[in-house]
Amino acid sequence: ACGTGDDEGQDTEGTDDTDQNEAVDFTVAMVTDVGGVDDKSFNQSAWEGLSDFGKENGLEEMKDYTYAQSETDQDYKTNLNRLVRQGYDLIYGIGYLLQPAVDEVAQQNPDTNFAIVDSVAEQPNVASITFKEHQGSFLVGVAAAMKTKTNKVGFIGGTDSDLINKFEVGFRAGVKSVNPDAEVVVQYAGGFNMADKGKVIASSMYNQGVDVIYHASGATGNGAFTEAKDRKKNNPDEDIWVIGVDRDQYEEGAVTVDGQEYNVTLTSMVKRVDVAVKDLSTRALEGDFPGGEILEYGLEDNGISVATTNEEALTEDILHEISKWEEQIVNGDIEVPKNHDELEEYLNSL
Amino acid sequence: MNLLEMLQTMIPPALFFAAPLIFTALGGVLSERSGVINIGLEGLMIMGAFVGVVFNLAFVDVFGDIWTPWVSILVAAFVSALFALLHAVASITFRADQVVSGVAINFLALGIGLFLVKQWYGKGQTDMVDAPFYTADIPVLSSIPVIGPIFFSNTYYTTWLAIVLAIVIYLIIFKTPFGLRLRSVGEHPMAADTLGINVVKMRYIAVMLSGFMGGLGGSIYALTIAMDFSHSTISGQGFMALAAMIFGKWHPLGAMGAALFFGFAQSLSVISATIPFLQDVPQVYLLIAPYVLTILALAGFIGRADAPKALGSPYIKGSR
Amino acid sequence: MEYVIEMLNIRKEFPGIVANDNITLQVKEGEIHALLGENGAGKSTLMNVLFGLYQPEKGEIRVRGKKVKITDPNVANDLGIGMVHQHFMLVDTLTVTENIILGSEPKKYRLSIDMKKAEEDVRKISEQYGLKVDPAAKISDISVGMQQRVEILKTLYRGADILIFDEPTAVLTPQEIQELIEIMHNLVREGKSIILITHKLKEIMEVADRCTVIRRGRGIKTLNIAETNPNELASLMVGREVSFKTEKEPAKPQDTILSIKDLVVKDARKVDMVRGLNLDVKAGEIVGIAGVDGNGQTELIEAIAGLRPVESGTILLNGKDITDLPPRKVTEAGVGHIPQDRQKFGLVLDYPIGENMVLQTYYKQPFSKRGVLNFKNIYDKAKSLIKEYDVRTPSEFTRARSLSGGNQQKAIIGREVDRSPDLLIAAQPTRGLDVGAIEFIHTKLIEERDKGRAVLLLSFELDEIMNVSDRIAVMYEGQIVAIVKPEDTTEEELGLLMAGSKKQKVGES
Amino acid sequence: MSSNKFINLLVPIISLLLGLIAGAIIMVGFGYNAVEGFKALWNGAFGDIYFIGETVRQITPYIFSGLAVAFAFRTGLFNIGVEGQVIVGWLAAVWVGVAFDLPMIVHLPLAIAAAAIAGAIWGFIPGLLKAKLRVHEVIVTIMLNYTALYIANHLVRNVITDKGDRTESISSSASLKSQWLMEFTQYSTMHMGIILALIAAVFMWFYLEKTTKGFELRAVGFNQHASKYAGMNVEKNIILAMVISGAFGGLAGAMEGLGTFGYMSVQSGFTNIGFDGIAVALLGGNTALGVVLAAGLFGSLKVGALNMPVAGVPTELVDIIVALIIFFVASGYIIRWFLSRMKRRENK
Ligand SMILES: Nc1ncnc2c1ncn2[C@@H]1O[C@H](COP(=O)(O)OP(=O)(O)OP(=O)(O)O)[C@@H](O)[C@H]1O
Ligand SMILES: Nc1ncnc2c1ncn2[C@@H]1O[C@H](COP(=O)(O)OP(=O)(O)OP(=O)(O)O)[C@@H](O)[C@H]1O
Ligand SMILES: [Mg+2]
Ligand SMILES: [Mg+2]
Repeated sequence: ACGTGDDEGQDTEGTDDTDQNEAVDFTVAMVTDVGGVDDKSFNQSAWEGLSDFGKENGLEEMKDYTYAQSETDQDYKTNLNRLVRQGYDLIYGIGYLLQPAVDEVAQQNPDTNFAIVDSVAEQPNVASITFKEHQGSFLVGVAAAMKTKTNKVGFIGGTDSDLINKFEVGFRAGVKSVNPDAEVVVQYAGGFNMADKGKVIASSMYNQGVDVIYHASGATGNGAFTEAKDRKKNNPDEDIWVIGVDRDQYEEGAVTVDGQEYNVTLTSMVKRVDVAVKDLSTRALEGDFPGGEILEYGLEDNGISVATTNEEALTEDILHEISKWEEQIVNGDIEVPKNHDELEEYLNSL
Repeated sequence: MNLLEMLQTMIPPALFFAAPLIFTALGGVLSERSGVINIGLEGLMIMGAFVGVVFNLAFVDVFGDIWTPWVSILVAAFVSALFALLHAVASITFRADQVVSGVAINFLALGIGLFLVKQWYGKGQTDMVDAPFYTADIPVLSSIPVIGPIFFSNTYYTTWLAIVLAIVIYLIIFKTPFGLRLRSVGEHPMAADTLGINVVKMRYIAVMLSGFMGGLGGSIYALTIAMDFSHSTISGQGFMALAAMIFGKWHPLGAMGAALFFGFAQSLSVISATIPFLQDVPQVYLLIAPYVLTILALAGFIGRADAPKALGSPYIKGSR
Repeated sequence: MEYVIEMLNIRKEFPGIVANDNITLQVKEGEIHALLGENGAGKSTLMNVLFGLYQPEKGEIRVRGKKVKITDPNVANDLGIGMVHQHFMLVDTLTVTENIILGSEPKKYRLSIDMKKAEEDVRKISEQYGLKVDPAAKISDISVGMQQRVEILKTLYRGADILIFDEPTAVLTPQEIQELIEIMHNLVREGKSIILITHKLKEIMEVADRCTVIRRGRGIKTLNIAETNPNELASLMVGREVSFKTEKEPAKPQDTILSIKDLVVKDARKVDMVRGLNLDVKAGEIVGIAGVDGNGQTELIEAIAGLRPVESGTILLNGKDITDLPPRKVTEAGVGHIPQDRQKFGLVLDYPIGENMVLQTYYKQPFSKRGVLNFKNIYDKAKSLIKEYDVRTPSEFTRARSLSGGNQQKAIIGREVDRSPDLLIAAQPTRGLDVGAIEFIHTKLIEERDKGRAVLLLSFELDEIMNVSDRIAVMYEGQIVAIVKPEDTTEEELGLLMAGSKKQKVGES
Repeated sequence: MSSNKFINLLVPIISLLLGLIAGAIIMVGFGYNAVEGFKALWNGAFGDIYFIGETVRQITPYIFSGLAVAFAFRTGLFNIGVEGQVIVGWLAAVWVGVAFDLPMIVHLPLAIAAAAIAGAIWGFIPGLLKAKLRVHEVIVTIMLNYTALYIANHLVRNVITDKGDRTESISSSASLKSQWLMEFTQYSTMHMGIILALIAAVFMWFYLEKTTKGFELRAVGFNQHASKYAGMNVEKNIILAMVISGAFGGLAGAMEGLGTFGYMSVQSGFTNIGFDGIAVALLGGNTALGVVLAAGLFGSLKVGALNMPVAGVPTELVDIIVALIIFFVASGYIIRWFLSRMKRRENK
């Protein structure tokens, strides 16, 4: 809101009528979930995608493209409706929490197009964007399995929910595929804002001999990073790792010991909400809005990727192994499990 | 795992979990012993976390890796003490309902924190700090057999600061003139007044000290656990500290014990998940265990506790 | 420099009332100066002005001839003025020593309290003035009399030589009163001056040198005690003649209403306080319980009222067993109870006085119907009771808290008597009241008796016991050790019985 | 007397104004347009019938949670556990809403009753512990908040659904939604719950102020000794107070479960309805009417705040304004003091 240095819209005042040559007649908005637009996570990523799209098409920020922030679950519908009433052509609901709200509001406003991220709403005027997090999780599982020396890796989840299960299941499948003997310790914190609990869990896992932890738990994961960095600080030789989620969490893993820089972030499972949002917006602009469809972004369309920022930790071997599996997934040789039932099947088939 | 190993894995997390609660609960003890309810502990922690993180980020280049966290918590404590002044003015001078004023403190801290973060960083949360606290082995003490590895290895200095402060505050409250006056003001302000004790001044000091301690608690939470500041950094810890204070019967050492109990219960529930015969127990039992344990402990053997008698009532000269 | 204290033409207003209207009070060095006046006459207010708790609107205060402005208690302390307040200013949770040194603590290492020295100091002054206390005891664990000594020690510890006692004897037992009088004499001998507020004329006659009488906020007269008598004092104060001995016909006892057999009751600390007590009270008589405080009187009464569990034994009311019934059932069985601690038990201070008048009957017709209160009937009732019992209150809607203690007491008595219970228990019903109010209450009790009710009176005032009772049951160590008739005994004999020295059985009359 | 009433009315209004002025100063101080900011706030709350609907919807659970806190307060108990009671009430209502297929006349009341009962049970526990063992209700209710959250999540996931993130939507026969209301408010989420909330407020007023039970509850709140002396059962009254308070909390949950949402999802944190209820109750002076008014203020500010970014003002600012308003209302004494001074000067 506050002074994003975007001078493009300034030269003309009455932008209602397009004097700008390249500007198009299309408005788009998004509603965040309670994380807020700048959560350094998928809300922010969505906004980046939308901003990119807006700038490329000469739209005015906070006018032709905008966002509405939700403080509580109750705000979703209110925000969606407000944007509908302001006449936006396409409105995104970011996050599975908004699914019921998008579903209902879309039904009541058949003339507006909607999109829901991370969930599915079966309405003719809603495009559902989901991600194949299990694929990405599978690949970071591969990395973990390659990296572990103790044959024990860990997973910390936020709440025990369908979405987070997808991460867990993909991760476990990935680990077992490479290293059937490795043990995966799983624990759910019970929430996404419990850094203290995250730290206790990470501490307990490392104490048990886990040396790589994958977290899908928002700010709870901060506790895992803290614990790992602390151990690194005390014993730089100890090989312990955290795998980030949603975006590249390399920054979170940086720690300096006696002037020497280390990083405990092995890799991150990156979800490119920006790519999906930009992609879908462009299609809508071009009159090709995929209403009623489910768009599943995965490895193949860059909707999911694995961060490779930590070049030191991700050795050739690991990178090689990752791309090997990635290829198989993209080819369809491997169907990565999405839930516990599929995981069982998958593990039995190994 | 043998018992020793078990304790070794269980105690350190219990300690770092408890530390911020100890500081804040001690603040609560000081305020309530003077007769001012402080339900704003959550807000004071938020303020502390906010200032601690922002200061740390801004001044790490000035004070370096070692001193920045210490200076940060000190600054956070002072700013929170000033912030608590609002509660003091409202509830002591303006005779506001102390609970209402405390609730306002909670709203205000979060509002100010998030608003300023947005102003200064242009986003919803700060970056992660580069100079947090790290654990260390406490010299000498950590080499004591058995006890050393359990309590004094891989521990934060701030945890021990919390425990030392609990003892110090115990001594202040029960052994010094200041403490005697503080208690008298919380029990029978008029009696104190007739002896020439400045009730209003004592209460201001106590509330500001509670701000100081809450600020320490919040900033230490941020700099040992969360590392950044966002809307969810402090979410309920202040209320847990409030519970610890009551659990501990408004006694500094009791409050410390209660906070350690919470920490231990959390640690226990996390560790339990890894114990083979408990692995098939539904997670929910382990999640609620710390809270249910607390209730059982209270019902079972802690029993009643009496709050300071004048708690919650403004002191108005010449009325009874 | 004849006067240590001169309060000249003091005026103090409270919203809607002039508490002190041009009062002048002059206290000579080394005298005991009594201050006398009805409940609410403005005595406490005047003393609070002297002690710096209130600021007067008009008037001048001189201490030892010098004009002073006493802005807060600190100034008073510095001037050597100490006050023992009507409602004790003691912190229950602290020890005796802590209460005494509070605010001027001896220090050790400049930081911590030198508790040893403090206790030593306390012991020293307590010996010097003959005020025996246990320096390490907690206030909540010691008797009222002991608490009062602590209050006095507080002022002495600060070196006060002008002492204000605001109704110190209202809460004391006769023995404690004697001790206090002794203490006051000691203090004067040590060169202190004392201002004494009390409603008991006997005490004034006994200790005071001079007396200032005030009425409705105005100073009436200052007299030399040697030149006056109780009757004059009383009529000056009330503005009419007062009779001290309540007139009554001989009792005509009928059937037994209350019958207690082998009763055993424990106190909060699980100590037996009532130990196998037997007592009968008949319709149409007033039985007074005499005894030194702490001999199980409180526990006995609370047990009858259902407020305290009974260990063993039975309590019969009209032949019906009411042992261990809950308070509501006891009330409904026909017991009325004027509790000893009126503010703790007798009233919901934050309720209007009107609603306090139906505290036990609110759930009955006509005050409610099918669970819904009928406020008109409640307040109508309250209004008539307020009138009948002369409860001085701005209105029936005034919160009970802002009534004076005396008026609170009258309200409770009105409420209990009006229910016309078969048994009326009156525990210290006149504590802290002025002579006019006492006369009124005694008359009411006797009226009830004459209507054929049984009255059980608990009082630490032997005067009152002798005056009102038809039979006196002496209670000692949890038992009734003697039953005597007032006309057959003397205060001295009673005193001996109460001390447990003469354990003789007096047959039921 | 009448001038007293006038002042009683004036004080909260002045507090509100002072809070808004303080907010304006902050906005201007940080370079925002205060007029635009407040316009956006107003429009976001009352701009048209749709927003009014949303505001009413927001007010509805606040009334209930405010009543819950206030009711306990009036009996001398501090119920910080309304949050937990909201959660269990929400869960129970939705559970009944999805599990049965009944005619509306049975189904809706049943679902509402389930919420009230669930909340009542959640209030019963601290009430019982307080009455029988004198355990401080503040700790127990804080602990029960977390317990409710985790248990509800567990039940949603493992019992009501088969590993789902949220329950199915309740049958329409258990819904508080009304087609008519929705259309009237241009598809706002407003539902019939507001009527229940107002009824509840009237109930609380009547029950506390006009009935013998209320007489007892308030007496126990003021002085337990005198209440016992007067023949009231103190323990029973403490439990009853917490049970009724909890039931109000549960009903706040029903408003979410049967009205606003129509389902329950796995909660990643507290709803805050219960915690905000503390502020609402205290702002409203713990009286029924006060709670309704305070809930109105609170709800309007919260919903209006969502629109403030339209004027470029961050929503967080509203939290600051809300806090300041609470401060000023709480500090009514000082405002009274000023008013009476002004009046006295006038008189002289
Ligand atoms: N704090 C106060 N606020 C308002 N009015 C007061 C206050 N204190 C005293 N008064 C008024 O002043 C009058 C005198 O009260 P005061 O306490 O001096 O009486 P008193 O002579 O000590 O009576 P008692 O014998 O009952 O102790 C009372 O009638 C009361 O109405
Ligand atoms: N806060 C107050 N507001 C109004 N009046 C008050 C207040 N506090 C005390 N008073 C008045 O002060 C007077 C006497 O107060 P005081 O404290 O001396 O009463 P008390 O000693 O309990 O009564 P008593 O001596 O009759 O047993 C009463 O008449 C009462 O109305
Ligand atoms: Mg008096
Ligand atoms: Mg008096």
